[in-house]
Amino acid sequence: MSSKTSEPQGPTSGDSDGKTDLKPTTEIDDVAIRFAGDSGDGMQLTGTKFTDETAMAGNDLSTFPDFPAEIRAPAGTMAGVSGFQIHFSSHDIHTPADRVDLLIAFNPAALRANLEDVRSQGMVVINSDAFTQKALTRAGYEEDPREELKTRYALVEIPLTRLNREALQGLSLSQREADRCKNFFALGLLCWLYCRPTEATERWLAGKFKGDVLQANLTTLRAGFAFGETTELFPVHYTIPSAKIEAGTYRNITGNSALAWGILAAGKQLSMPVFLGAYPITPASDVLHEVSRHHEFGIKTFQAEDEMAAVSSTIGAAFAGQLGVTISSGPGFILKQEALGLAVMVELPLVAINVQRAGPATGSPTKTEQGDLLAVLFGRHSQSPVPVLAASTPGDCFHIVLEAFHIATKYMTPVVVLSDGYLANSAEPWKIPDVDSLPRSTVNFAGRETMGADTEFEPYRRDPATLARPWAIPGTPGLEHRIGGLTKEDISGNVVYTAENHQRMVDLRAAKVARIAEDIPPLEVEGPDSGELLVIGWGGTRGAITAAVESAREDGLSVSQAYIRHLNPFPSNLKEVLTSFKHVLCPELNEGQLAMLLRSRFLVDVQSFSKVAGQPFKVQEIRERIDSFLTEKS
Amino acid sequence: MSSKTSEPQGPTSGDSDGKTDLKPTTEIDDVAIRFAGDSGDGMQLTGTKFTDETAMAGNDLSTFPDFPAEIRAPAGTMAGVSGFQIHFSSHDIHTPADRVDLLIAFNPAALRANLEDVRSQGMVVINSDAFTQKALTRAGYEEDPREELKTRYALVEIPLTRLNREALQGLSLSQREADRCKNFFALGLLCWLYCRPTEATERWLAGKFKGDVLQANLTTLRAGFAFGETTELFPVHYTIPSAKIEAGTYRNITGNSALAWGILAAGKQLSMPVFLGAYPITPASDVLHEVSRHHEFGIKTFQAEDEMAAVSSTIGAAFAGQLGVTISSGPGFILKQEALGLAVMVELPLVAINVQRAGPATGSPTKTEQGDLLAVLFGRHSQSPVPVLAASTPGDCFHIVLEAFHIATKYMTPVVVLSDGYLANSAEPWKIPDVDSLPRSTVNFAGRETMGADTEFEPYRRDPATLARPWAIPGTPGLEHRIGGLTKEDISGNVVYTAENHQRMVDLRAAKVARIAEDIPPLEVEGPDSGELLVIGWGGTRGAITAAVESAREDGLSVSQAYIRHLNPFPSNLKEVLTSFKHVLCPELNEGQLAMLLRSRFLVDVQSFSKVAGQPFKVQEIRERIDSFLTEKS
Amino acid sequence: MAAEVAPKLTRKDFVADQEVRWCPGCGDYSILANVQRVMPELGVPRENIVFISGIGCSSRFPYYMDTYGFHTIHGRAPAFATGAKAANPNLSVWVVTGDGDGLSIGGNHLLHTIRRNLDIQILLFNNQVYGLTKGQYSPTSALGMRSKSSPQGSIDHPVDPISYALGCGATFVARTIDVDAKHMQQVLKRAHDHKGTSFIEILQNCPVFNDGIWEDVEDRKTRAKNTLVLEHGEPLVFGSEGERKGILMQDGRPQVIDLADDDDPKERGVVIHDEKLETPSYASALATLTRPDFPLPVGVIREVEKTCYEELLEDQIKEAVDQKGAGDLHALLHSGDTWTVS
Amino acid sequence: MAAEVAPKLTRKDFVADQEVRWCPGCGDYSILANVQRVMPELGVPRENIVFISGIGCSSRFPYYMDTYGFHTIHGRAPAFATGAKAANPNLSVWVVTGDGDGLSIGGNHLLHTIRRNLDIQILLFNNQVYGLTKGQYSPTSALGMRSKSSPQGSIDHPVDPISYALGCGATFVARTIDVDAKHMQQVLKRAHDHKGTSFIEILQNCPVFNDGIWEDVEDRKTRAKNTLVLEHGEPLVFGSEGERKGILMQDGRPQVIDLADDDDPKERGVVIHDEKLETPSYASALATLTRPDFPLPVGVIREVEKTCYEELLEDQIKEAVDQKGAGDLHALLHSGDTWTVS
Ligand SMILES: Cc1ncc(C[n+]2csc(CCOP(=O)(O)OP(=O)(O)O)c2C)c(N)n1
Ligand SMILES: Cc1ncc(C[n+]2csc(CCOP(=O)(O)OP(=O)(O)O)c2C)c(N)n1
Ligand code: SF4
Ligand code: SF4
Ligand SMILES: [Mg+2]
Ligand SMILES: [Mg+2]
Repeated sequence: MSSKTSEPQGPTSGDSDGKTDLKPTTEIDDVAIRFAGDSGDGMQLTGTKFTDETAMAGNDLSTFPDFPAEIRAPAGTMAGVSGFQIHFSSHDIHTPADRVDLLIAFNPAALRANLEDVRSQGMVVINSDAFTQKALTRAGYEEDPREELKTRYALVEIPLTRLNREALQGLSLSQREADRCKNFFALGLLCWLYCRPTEATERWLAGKFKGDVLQANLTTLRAGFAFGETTELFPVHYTIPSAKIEAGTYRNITGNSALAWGILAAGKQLSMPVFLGAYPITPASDVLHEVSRHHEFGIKTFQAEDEMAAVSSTIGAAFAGQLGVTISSGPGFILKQEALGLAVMVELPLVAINVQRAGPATGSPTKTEQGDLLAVLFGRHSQSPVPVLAASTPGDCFHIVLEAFHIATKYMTPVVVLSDGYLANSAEPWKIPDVDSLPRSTVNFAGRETMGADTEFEPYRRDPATLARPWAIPGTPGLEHRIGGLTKEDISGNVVYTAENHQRMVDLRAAKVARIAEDIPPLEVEGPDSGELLVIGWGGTRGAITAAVESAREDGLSVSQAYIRHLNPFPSNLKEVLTSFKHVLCPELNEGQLAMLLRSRFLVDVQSFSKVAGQPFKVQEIRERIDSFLTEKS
Repeated sequence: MSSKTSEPQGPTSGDSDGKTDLKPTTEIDDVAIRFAGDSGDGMQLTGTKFTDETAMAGNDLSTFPDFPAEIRAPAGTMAGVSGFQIHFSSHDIHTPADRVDLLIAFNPAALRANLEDVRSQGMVVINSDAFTQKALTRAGYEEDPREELKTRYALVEIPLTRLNREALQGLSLSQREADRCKNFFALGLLCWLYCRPTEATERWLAGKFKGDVLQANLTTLRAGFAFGETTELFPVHYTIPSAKIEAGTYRNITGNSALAWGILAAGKQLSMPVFLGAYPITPASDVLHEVSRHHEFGIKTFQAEDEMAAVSSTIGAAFAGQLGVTISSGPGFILKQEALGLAVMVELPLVAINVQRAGPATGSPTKTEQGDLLAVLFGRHSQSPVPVLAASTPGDCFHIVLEAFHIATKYMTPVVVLSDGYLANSAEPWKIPDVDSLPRSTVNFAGRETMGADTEFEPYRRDPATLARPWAIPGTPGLEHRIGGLTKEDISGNVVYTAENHQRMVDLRAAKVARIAEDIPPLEVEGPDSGELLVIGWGGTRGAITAAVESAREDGLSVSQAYIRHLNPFPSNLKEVLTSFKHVLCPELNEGQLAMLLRSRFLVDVQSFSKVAGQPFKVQEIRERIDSFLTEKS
Repeated sequence: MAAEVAPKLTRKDFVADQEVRWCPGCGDYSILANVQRVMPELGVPRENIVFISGIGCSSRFPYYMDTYGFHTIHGRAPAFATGAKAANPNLSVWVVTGDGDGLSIGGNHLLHTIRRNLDIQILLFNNQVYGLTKGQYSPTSALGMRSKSSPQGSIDHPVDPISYALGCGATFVARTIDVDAKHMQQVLKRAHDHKGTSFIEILQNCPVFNDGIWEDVEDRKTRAKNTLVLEHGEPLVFGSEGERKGILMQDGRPQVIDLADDDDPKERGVVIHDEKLETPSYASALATLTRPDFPLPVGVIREVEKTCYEELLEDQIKEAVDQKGAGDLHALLHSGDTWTVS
Repeated sequence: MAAEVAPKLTRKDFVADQEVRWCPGCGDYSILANVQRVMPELGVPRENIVFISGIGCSSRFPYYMDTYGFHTIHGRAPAFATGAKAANPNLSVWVVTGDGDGLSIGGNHLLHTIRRNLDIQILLFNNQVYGLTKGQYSPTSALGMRSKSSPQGSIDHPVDPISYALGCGATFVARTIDVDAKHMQQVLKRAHDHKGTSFIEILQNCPVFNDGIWEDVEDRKTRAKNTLVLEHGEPLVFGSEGERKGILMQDGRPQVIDLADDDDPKERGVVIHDEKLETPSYASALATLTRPDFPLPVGVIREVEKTCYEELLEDQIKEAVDQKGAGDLHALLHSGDTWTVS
């Protein structure tokens, strides 16, 4: 964090209300802050609003919400703490940051649960009203930590509850209602501190609330801003110049919204109706919610009774000629494996999305992990190959769904898309793609006209180029036929159990999926094409890997990185890439699943760097591993 | 097949009825024959009875039943053909043989479906009464194949239907009832041809039937035997000297019976009640059937409504303190993965058996495959390690269940046992183990007495040696506690979501399973300890691999073999074994699943030899691959 | 609704070219024949007809119908059918399932499909046994049934398919018998005409693993005595001339009375069959009539009207388009806060 | 049967040391308190009590009970309970589930557990919403309910838990309300005393995602008017003094009549509640009474006797041992044909 301080300037808020800035501003280029409070304190909302303001201010940013599995875990306890971290910067950033420069803690439990992530001498803002003896005990503090804290952090105590109540005096709200607004006081204060505009939040409030509640929120937001300006507690405030980003129109997007919009976009881009069958599960449910809000896209959403029905109905819809998509998370995804195996056998197109979470079993549903790679590849009985793609950033979730549908319909196959809990809820500024530039394709259903008058329809006669079988949908006269899960005869699709046919169909299914490699762009290496160390990853760890590798390269180390979006089939140049480096390191939030695939396929000594703690990688962890690795090996 | 002919001798049947042998006998040391007919013709029964006689005659043997998925597929069609092959010998044999020396075909479809497996100039016995024009057409023959056949085989036409009817004249059976006995005529004939006793069959008939039906079956059995003696069609018959086998009492056993008896034995050897929860599925159902016949062992069998309930009830029983076991085949097994993941999290002992079948999807339910290795290892979401054992012969199925229970209870973990459709239904002579020599162990439930008076019970405080947590069962005063699928805190078992604890528990679960390697015997190599080529396999392919490798070694090739019974964790000397050979070949009835594991773990260039045709390996296939492999590499 | 332009079809048009692979004498043959006979009379173009099944002997059914067909996985056929019908409401969707497929592993999908009331037909072939897996007892097997997996007799109380369907909120519930061709065809037509999920239990003999369980109602000689043929608006009368009987309800408890041939059943207080009753308690009373004390009701037990899922689903799209206009991807991507970097 | 030797326990003995993690005001708190209060009165040693649940807010229940507890996976709790009870019939097994856990993903296990009639208790907390996953409509949500996954209103017809349980052949079916402590405790005790599977629907308020759906029966002011408190042998009378009403059944159709305070309901033809009726049609008529036209029945709707699965299972072992002697492994391995090589 580099900084330069300057004298008081004009208004930084977009409002031209003539406010003048009374304090000096310091220019810094990179900040990470975290909001933390009870699940009921509105931390996720506050964080999201600050994120929007920050985006509008033109910074690059990355966020990380972290909340408990309970709806509203017991107030004041460690288990009930909800956090929202945002990292923003005047340059390109890749992660929500390992440590925060500022923590704002609404109660002692929030302080205790988050303190260790504050950088040394970082700022810790607390709601001093919440530091009662009872609350301290509830948080598990044996004594008041504040004195001790001052030695290690810049502690700022603010009587947030009282200030908020005072700001709202005169409005006809109950005290409880008033107290619920205090997060907006804090938001106002932080907007002042980092010279963010508050416009977008005010607009959002106006759209969301009316009457006294609207008034209260606006009032306390502004009061918080004003408090920053006047209080002695903050001698300076900060500007973060806008980042140099590619020209274009941007918005913030989370992985889950991007998946939902990708699904809606797929219908448009393939000019076909979409059917989404799903059963709610954290952290995938929001995709169902978001899609359900947009029936005007002609999409049908079906909340099934369970995951088996979710995937089965989706396959049924695909059979009937629609773009089927189903979404779940690990525990639900594995319940779909039997039906996905049927989809492999009957060769119907379909996209199955798995937003991975931390396990095993119910595990930690709101935490992230990359534990399901082998399960999606190999979790069906017998040889049952499916293409697998993994998204690497929130915005990528949009494009990957489109790509998955393209593959599914071109090759007549179910396709699995992997996301994870971190991507699902994290936000990043996303350059909105030009709709006209998005890939389009047309699906050709089989029709009687393509056949001779007396020929029998052959549901397993393949396109020689793609090995896809024809998609003949009910309602098409003359193509009546039967499909099913029993071993199919090549070409005719009849049921047969002969050995040669069994082998042939196994081979054909494998060959078809392998052939998709022809549509996959070669793996790109970031950094030199060869050298000492390649760090290779997949999915949502991309940001952390990029940041770590870039920093290592800045320090003169011979390190490059690559990330695999297509996990089955692999990009065709993968072997070449791997063998161009002396060493390969593979950081994963699992026990080395991609590493295992690479080792077995290419007999390259890929070293796994594994973390399975329900949390994303910190940049520093990867950087240290790179350093220690290079030291060991040299 | 070597042979030596001798003059007519005394009775070969155990009956001392004074029959004298009227024809010369030829001594041969190895024969394979196949019975083939409609599903309704009783081929499986006939084959089983012939197997029993052969076993009693002291030969080593191996059988292979092969039948359609339909209960009684359309009579006279290829789809309806049911076959039973038996290979018997005066020396040690390992497989049911690649080709048969004699085929007995009850109708044209049976002939057509099986002919290609008869060795050149082998004997083909047909029921000439069944070779009507209609039947030929139904079988798909455009013209009568008999003339042409004679050039390539020793064709023997017998009017089986008529001979059987004639034999049964005078008994008060309807023609349909009489016709149903004709398989016993054939059995009698073949018993004569190979000098088998008919005692055991007669005893079995007497136990099974009464009155005219008993009489009819006995009569036609003897008539078939007599027909052999008198007809001109068979100039000689054959004796196969008994094999030199280890001393002991033997019986025939199929893999499924052995699994069932292993389950019953487990209750005895661990002195605990057993609970079997299962949902029927081919080819695993017979295990449920056999166990259900033996409630006198104190076992409880529960036919669940589906696989989820089967495994869940079993875990419930384990929670309540019983030896839980659940059994299924691929499509059913994968439905149990979610609950098995819970068992991993709550660390309860349990044995889950998967009798693999050919897939994907419903596939070919009565055919065999080894397709589920990766699915049982990696098919649960997240990191969810379980020990995996695979049986390699029918008799081994008995011992492996005992071993699995031993591991499960010692380490407090679910254990997966793999069998397959081939092992399930094949029979081999099995040396009955001495019950007193079978391993025993005692399970120690946690009790209040082991704890201090005021201490809280800690359900996740582990035994330092095994890392097993205590098994504290409901009904034990003072140990009331709660378990579940949410991330558990080390030692206390409370629900927590902290990163360090999550990582620690992931590591502990992995370490616990890895530690089981200490109980696993080192991998044994059959043949020299090092050399040119190691052929490595697992599961039901063991016999074919052994036969192929032995034959290669006999021909002077430098080939050894090893087979892996413990697939997770691996035997600790596995790396050493693999690296002692220049090349490693891994034949599997899948697309190279074990090969993948070995390559990734040890970075050894293990070459996969894959067959996925619903059929076991032929010895010759493996032998040829060995030969070509050694040629390529040299 | 499907356009009714197809040339007149015959039974043969519905016979697929696949060899039928059931055991000789299996009740499934007769059901197949009757379904094939009814199809041409429905006025639905053949290409709009879809048969969807799970796994079991019964579930091989679609292979033998020359329509669109999908043999899926065990127990989930209603869910596949839900997707197909929801995707294309023009299709005439028929689910074929067994007592094991539909009521053992598949009970949950039956429940939810029935309550959503999509306009499909569900035919459950009840042979009280798992045929395909070679003879285990099923959820409809009688207590005490000896089977491969219950050599000492089943200890599960059976579920009654009709009561179950009623408990799930079914809008159309009927029962018919494999060998009663005319009756089955009538019931199938009624099921097709019903707008909503039609649930039909078809009693089916499995001569191999459970022979004769339905003999008293299958045998023409005893059928009249043992079945109660339901007709809307007609009294609950059964038996044949000289042995007519009727059914009364006393305090919700059913009771059989003898009727002289010239008795007016209505006057004697015999219940008049009413399919349309809003409360399902009458239907549930019918469902629980058990032999030998009572005859087995066959025919349409209940038919009431409720909205269909697939129609409401289409309505939601229309409503959304009416309110917001057809989905506009560009607008969606630019909704909410955006900013432009130049 | 559990030996009744435990020292007198109190509510506190059943309070686990874990912090309760439901939202403030959640109906689950009151249910927990009532269950904890009832436990000491059952005369079952604490170590013999087992709570088993699936996944959902409601399914966190076992963590808060100081008994043996097992928080399993979504929808399968009845199957886990089946295994535990069958393994050890001495245990007092309580299943806790929600409308989503029990009736959405878990409907099939509910069906089969109920029909097998193991002697366990199933408590289904019905808040008509998926709480834990933050507010989607559930299978019991009313048509039209707007939720996160149904912003235009749900288009699924709800299933009625009581009708469903009856259709499954339940031997004990009851309903009670989260806030009615006394009533709930009575019902819980009755459920425990019943030999067989007791199914209890507990109406539960979720203030966060579905606040107030049960308000008319939870609020003391309106409860008397809106609930029909069932007592075996008592007439179906509800309302409070001055506003008493009774329920008649006319041709199986229920009907409400006004009663003067001094009317004898029986004379007026009001139905006398009979839990024990063999045919479930009366119970199913009760189950379908819907507000506002009718009050909501609470209490024990049906209790009948049937054999219990776990007992028959033990009997089979006894019978087998009686007939064949205790299992002898050596004899088993040597059964059938064997031969000896020397
Ligand atoms: C997941 C799964 N579990 C089990 C099976 C085995 N299975 C196939 S059909 C069947 C029962 C069929 O019974 P039913 O539906 O009554 O059909 P029927 O054969 O009697 O017509 C079973 C258990 C399977 N195919 N898939
Ligand atoms: C296999 C699986 N699918 C989905 C989920 C997500 N999930 C957890 S609880 C729940 C619904 C709970 O609803 P309900 O039973 O009504 O409980 P409540 O929270 O309302 O008490 C769902 C869908 C899961 N945990 N596991
Ligand atoms: S087993 Fe039974 S149900 Fe199956 S085809 Fe044969 S007779 Fe029909
Ligand atoms: S979400 Fe609803 S049901 Fe869940 S704890 Fe909160 S109030 Fe209770
Ligand atoms: Mg059946
Ligand atoms: Mg709920």
